[in-house]
Amino acid sequence: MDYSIRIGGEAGQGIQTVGGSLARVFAREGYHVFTHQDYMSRIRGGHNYYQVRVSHDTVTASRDRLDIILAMDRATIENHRPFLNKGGLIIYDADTVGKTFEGDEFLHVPLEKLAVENGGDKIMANAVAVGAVLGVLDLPVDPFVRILKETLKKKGEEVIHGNEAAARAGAVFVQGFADRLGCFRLKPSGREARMLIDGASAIGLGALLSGCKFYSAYPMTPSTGIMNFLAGMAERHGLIVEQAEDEIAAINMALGASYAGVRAMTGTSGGGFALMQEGLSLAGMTETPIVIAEMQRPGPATGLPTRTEQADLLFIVHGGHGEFPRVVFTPGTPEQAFYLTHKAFELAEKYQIPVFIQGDQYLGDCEWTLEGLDLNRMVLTDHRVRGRALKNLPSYKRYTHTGTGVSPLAIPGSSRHLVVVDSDEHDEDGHIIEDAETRSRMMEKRLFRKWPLIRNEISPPTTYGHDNPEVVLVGYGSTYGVMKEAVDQLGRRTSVAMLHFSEVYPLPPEAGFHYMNFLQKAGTTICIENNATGQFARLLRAETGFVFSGHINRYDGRPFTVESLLEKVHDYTG
Amino acid sequence: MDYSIRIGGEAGQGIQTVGGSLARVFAREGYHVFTHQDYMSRIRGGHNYYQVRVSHDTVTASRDRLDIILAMDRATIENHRPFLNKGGLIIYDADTVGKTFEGDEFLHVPLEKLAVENGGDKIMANAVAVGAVLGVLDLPVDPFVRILKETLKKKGEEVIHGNEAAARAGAVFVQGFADRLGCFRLKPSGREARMLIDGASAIGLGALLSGCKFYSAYPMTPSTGIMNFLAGMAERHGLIVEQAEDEIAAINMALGASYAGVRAMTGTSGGGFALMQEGLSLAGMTETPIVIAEMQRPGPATGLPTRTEQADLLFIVHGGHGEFPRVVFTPGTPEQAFYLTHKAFELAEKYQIPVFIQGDQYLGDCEWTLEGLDLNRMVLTDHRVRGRALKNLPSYKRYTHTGTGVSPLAIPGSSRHLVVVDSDEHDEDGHIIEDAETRSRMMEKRLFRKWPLIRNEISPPTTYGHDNPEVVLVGYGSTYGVMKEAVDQLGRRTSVAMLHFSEVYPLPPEAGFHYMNFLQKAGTTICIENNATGQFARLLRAETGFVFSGHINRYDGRPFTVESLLEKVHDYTG
Amino acid sequence: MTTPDEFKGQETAWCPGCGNFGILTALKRSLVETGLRPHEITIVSGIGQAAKLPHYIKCNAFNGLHGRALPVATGIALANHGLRVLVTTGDGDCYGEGGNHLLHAIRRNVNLKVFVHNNQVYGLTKGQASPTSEEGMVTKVQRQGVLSGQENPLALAIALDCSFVARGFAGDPARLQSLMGAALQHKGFALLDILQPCVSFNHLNTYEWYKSRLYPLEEDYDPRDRIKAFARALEWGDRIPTGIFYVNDRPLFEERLKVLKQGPLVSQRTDLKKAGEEIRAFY
Amino acid sequence: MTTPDEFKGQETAWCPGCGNFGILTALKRSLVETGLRPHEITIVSGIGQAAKLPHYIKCNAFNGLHGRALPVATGIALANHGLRVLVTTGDGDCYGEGGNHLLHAIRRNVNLKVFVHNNQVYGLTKGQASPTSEEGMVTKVQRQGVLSGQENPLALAIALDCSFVARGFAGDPARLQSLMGAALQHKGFALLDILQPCVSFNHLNTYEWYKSRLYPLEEDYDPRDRIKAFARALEWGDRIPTGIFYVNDRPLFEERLKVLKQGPLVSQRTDLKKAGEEIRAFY
Ligand SMILES: Cc1ncc(C[n+]2csc(CCOP(=O)(O)OP(=O)(O)O)c2C)c(N)n1
Ligand SMILES: Cc1ncc(C[n+]2csc(CCOP(=O)(O)OP(=O)(O)O)c2C)c(N)n1
Ligand code: SF4
Ligand code: SF4
Ligand SMILES: [Mg+2]
Ligand SMILES: [Mg+2]
Repeated sequence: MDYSIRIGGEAGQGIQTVGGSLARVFAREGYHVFTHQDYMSRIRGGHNYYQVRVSHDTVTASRDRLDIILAMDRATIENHRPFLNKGGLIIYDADTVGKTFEGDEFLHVPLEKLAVENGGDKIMANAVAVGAVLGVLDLPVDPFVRILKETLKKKGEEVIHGNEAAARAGAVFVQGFADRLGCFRLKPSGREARMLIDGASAIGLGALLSGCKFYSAYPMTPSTGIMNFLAGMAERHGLIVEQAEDEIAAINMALGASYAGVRAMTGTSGGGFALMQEGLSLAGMTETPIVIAEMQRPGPATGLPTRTEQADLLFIVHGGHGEFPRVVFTPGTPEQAFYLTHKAFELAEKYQIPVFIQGDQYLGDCEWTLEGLDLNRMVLTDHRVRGRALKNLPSYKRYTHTGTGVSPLAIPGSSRHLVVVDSDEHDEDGHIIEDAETRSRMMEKRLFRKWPLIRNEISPPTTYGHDNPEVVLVGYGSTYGVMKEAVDQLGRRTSVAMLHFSEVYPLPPEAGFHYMNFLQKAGTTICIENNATGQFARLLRAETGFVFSGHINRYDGRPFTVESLLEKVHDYTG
Repeated sequence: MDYSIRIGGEAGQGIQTVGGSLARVFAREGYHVFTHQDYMSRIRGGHNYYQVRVSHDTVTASRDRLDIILAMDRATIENHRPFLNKGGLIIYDADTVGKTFEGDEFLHVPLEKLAVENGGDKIMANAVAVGAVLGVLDLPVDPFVRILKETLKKKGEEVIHGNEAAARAGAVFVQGFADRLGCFRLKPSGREARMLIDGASAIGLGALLSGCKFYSAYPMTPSTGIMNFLAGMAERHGLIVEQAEDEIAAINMALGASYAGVRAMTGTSGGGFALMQEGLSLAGMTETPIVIAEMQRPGPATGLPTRTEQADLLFIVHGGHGEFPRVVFTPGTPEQAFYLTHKAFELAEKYQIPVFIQGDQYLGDCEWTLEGLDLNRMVLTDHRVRGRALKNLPSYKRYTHTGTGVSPLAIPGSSRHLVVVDSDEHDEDGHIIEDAETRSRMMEKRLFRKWPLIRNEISPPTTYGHDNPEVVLVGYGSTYGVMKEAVDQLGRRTSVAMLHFSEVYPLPPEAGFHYMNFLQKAGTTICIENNATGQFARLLRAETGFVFSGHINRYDGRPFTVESLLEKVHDYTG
Repeated sequence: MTTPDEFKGQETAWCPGCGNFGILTALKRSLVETGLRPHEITIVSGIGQAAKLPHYIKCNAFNGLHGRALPVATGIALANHGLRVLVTTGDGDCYGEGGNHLLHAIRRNVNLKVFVHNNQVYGLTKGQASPTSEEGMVTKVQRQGVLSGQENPLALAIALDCSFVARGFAGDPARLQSLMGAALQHKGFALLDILQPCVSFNHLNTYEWYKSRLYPLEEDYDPRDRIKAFARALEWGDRIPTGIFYVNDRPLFEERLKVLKQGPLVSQRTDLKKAGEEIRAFY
Repeated sequence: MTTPDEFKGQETAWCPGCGNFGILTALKRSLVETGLRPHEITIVSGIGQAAKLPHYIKCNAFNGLHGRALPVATGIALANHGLRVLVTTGDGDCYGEGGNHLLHAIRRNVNLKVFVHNNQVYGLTKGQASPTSEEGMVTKVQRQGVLSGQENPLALAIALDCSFVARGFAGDPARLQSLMGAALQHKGFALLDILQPCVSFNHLNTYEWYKSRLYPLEEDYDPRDRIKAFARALEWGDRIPTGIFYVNDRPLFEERLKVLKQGPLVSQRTDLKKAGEEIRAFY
């Protein structure tokens, strides 16, 4: 069983509360869940929706076709009805939408009326709605009540009870239609609760569990979720989250904190990242470790602030003036986001370079169910020289030439050794120089010596599907889930596989997995990107000369859905 | 005859005055001249030099080997003596350097003494020095006197006479060594005065003669020369040159001015360009014409502020978040800089896009002699809709969909038609939208429809040398001159040619000249770049898959000289 | 005569009850008063709820980047000083991200009219602190409450010798309209800080909060005394004055620029022949 | 005891006669007075002649980007509030390119000591106008003379309620040293604007120009009165006061931050086990 439920309405109507609660209940009941959000850049009004997919099997993407629509307003009915599967259900409140709809698919639930009657406040219509959906699926209301108790703790008993009563009333109301609704019954998962997490929180959690101590940023959708998460952790876990006056300050503050000896990070979206370019170059020149999360949204300029796109890949790869090494990770799932954030902190400090987590609105907002996160993989190696080890050094130069190009990174103030860093070209001591020879040696140290070592740290792309496929779908970042489902669907008829890069730059070495071979052997290779110009395809060609046989690009600010991707793939596979 | 003269000394000793005057005299006397400067990021002291090459034949680069050294301090003698050709001459003032040097190459000229005795002020030692060099070359002092009269007009007669007397004394003094110096005699060129111009002025002049009306920038070496030039033109030719508070303001002001209806430009170097990334993306989204000069210096970060490098090519090509079209020109000579700046204004306005002139310190500072500039090639087409034509339009939408993707660009305020532009995704009227369909159509308009038309405007690369070469030296930007001379030198023994791209992005179409064929046929193709990672080679591979057989990179902040380049080429040609 | 309807723009996307509506109303009315037609006016904005305003009114518009309205407006006003250029911006846009531009735009004294919708919060990005948020205000990011001092934009502007400095209130559109009118009539850079309730994210500085504190500067208050103006600008507590705090007669940048003596830059054509003569200097 | 020699750094690259030498001397002496050792001090700078200073003294140093010293210094001071963090910057660096950071650093009130070498010109880039250049000053870019109003950094800082605001003179290192000492002793963000002759590019504001105008604030001047301080900060003409204009007791940012109650961030280790418990919230 695999249901897609879309909750639609105006901003401010509680779409997120309802969708989020349902997803949480499903996860607690042990189902697989995938959610995605589509919202406008406004606080009230307009049209938004929240889509929850719940299934007995793994789900990793959204579908266009819906089984249940929960319409909080009339526009939802008008806009989304065409996507309803045969036999699907539209739950609505005829009183609030101001019209009664005819047709088998419609189920009028007096949300507001039940809310007022049972909970005492029409604001509890949201709880009625959740109860109604649970009722339709024949799931118990109790897990939702537990969630209400957790989240409304501060609002007091009365509010909790009201919401509980409202939810139960919703469930009871739909039980009156049991005959008609029997087909929606969701069999128990027979499993314990699953973890449910979105990409932004996963990045935040990854940072927290990598010993991140300093996060400075300027609010910008869709990166703000990371800041919110870390701000919530600050007091409990001893980290500073500072809202900077602008993105230039954000990255420079983080570099200052990193210089002073703590693991530091910043996060932003394209426009803010544009403002960080000079700071990025400063990180490169001073060899100051930093982790930067860039959560993409459609550009250019302000673009579509609340939508999704993958159009900043080459900007990140080539950003900042001058030449210096960097690493770019493009996680495809919250799970990857969590582990790669950890790896980002590790590599940033080990090689004293900027490391990017590049995500997008889709990765940031979508919630996935996971089997859990393995804390044993969080191994913190302190690559800095501090304490006694530093005190015992007979002498110290910040930019000592070494065989690896990596110089000892000391903590200023903790010993008599001085730590001098400089944005000008400098000598081993960190002081300004202008001569050609010192310059060349520093370029070789920063760039050439470190680069092969860094590249060796990069893991190969992930494959899924056929071992020796005729068709390979290639992508990076947030298209992971939809490509995977497409492979599942296509696999029935075609010999197909997916090749997904979550560690995208530098390209992984081929020693372990000859992925270029894998590609070259396939008859059809399709590069799938949520952008207009095919940036990953360009990167791969620049690095390897490889040319894809096909491209699928989406650049309307929306993510691929399973159906929309399959349709395009069919153009190539016939 | 082909002499290289190096004038060395501390900042503040008048190195530039002496070198600049000599170059000017040689050009006026009809010789070919090439000059280059090597200076530190400080105002007084340190060590700088100015190198002037004068010849009967075309010269387009500097050499390492010197014929005459004019040493204003002791360090010059110590540092540069090893580069003196056999039979070469070192002119110095034993009194000021505080030591008498033995050896045939040394000629002591009492610069300060002669200055005081003849001019009345030791500051006129510079004039003595110029006179002495002219004397050595057996050139008349009169042209220099005319230059003195022009440049010192404001300082009054007395100063002019003093300098004249000093210069003549210098010439007379060296005539006492006529026997020894006879070999340096420069035969008359038999030609009229040549034009002498540096790259920065050529860009400024190109802007002026393209109807540029607004230049906003923030001072940054080596782009400041453009601002200085245009500031000098402002009052006489009716343009505004405004020093912005930072580079972010600089580009946004220029975009405002362009929106309001005037041709606008900004200029900066890598660090400032990094700060302009968001504004660049704004130009892309709003389709506002703008010309941006990016004069490179070695990075990352502050790097080497007064030196040269070509390490921002891929940053420019991929800069700014989101996807939008742009054009990048990389002139190799002041002449190309002049004409390409003109073309930049034309394309920026015709397609409503950002167009770049990417130069570097070497292009900006080097002076070349030209045959002149052809003003008839300055054809100004006004691509905006204004005046009566605008008034007569029945209706107006800033982003009307057209077959070419280019919408009419109206002047706000000059008719009842409103001009609305938006950094958000927008509809034809310029108002915010969020729907997928309008978004897609706008992306197609801005990007896909314009792109092939833009690409068709791009001129093919320049070749020089053999028609069917075994060896091709490939480059872009400021390596033009040195590659050309290398071809001349190699041509005697090898079948060699140069392929130089001054219009680098998008890559020129191949219809007119199958330059990729030209490359593919050659046995050895060497990509020559003043950077560490080979950015042009990477660009060419990304676009065409082509892989060079060799790379020559210089990344110590210095330009290639003829000798240093030849040496590296020999590694490939044996 | 124009009417407010002539300035009617797109449908708004603000929350019901938002203070921005009062500002929009006052603005339309004050524009009507100027007698100007929509095409003679250009409104420049950055990004934020406030910065959406140019879409809700009918004029020329440049809706640029977050924080960058002022340099764009400066470029427009210098290229065509015949246009009336207004800037509509938020407290985050103008005092946060765009702070540096404000400092230098005030120094330049181009004839811009800057209306800051100061809701003391970041509205569009859902409620983070802005430079004018009160110390102690708790948000999702400022969990411990705002620790930075609250910026006083009027004091700042007076310190920079801004040509016109005033404070209005979105909840009193009539008075706001007259302040806007005064700003529009004033020759010089005008900063009008407008206290604006944000019903969705600022639950501290509500309509009531403002109403119980705001009072107009005295009838006989002299806005030409810079030091007194500074003292009055510092009043922020139980009583908060509104009105025109400071005015001076600094000369306009565009009037001093010699190049503009021959009329707006946009109507001056380059004389290519004359410009071509500059080549001679290189011989 | 340390001596100024212990702070001796690289050889300078300033012009002979430059006001920066006086500042360097005063700084070394005032650091000696603190009793701190070089490694306990971190100097942060941007880019410019002034910003080269960290190379000419022996301390920890972060010589960052033009205009961006303050956020770097803020990051350092928050990550390790045990360090003494100084910022050495120019008028272009601090009031021009970096203007926005100054506004917000003052609001934050981190314990930074900011010494601005105010030569009223861009030295390193060869003489363009800076925000503090006098109106009318002619340069290669400002051909018609500076048209923008001259920024008054002290008035600006007082408007932002900066915790310590003072003016010194590079030509009087002894008095400058005592002002530096006071700034170093003050608990809070300290802005010390230092008038500094630039012998190469500022031929207007020379040693003589300053000497004939500067006078110390009266012995009994009370720097706690913000409005009076503002009035005195506006004095700029035939007579220009130096000294400590304004001081307040605003609480330090780092003292208010609860997270720092357990000591400097740099010595706090993340308890991975405890942090790992946050995962539970996602079930
Ligand atoms: C460079 C950049 N950084 C961040 C953002 C995200 N952003 C949009 S509006 C805004 C703040 C808006 O606050 P304010 O200016 O006070 O306007 P309001 O919404 O309160 O009217 C931010 C941070 C952006 N668009 N661009
Ligand atoms: C982003 C950026 N823009 C411009 C520059 C060039 N630049 C270096 S120093 C400087 C101005 C220096 O003026 P100031 O801060 O007053 O220092 P001073 O040299 O006068 O001491 C400028 C514009 C730069 N390094 N980086
Ligand atoms: S969030 Fe606040 S400022 Fe924005 S529209 Fe809503 S009430 Fe107004
Ligand atoms: S240019 Fe001016 S500020 Fe710079 S070192 Fe020389 S005198 Fe000092
Ligand atoms: Mg606001
Ligand atoms: Mg200065």
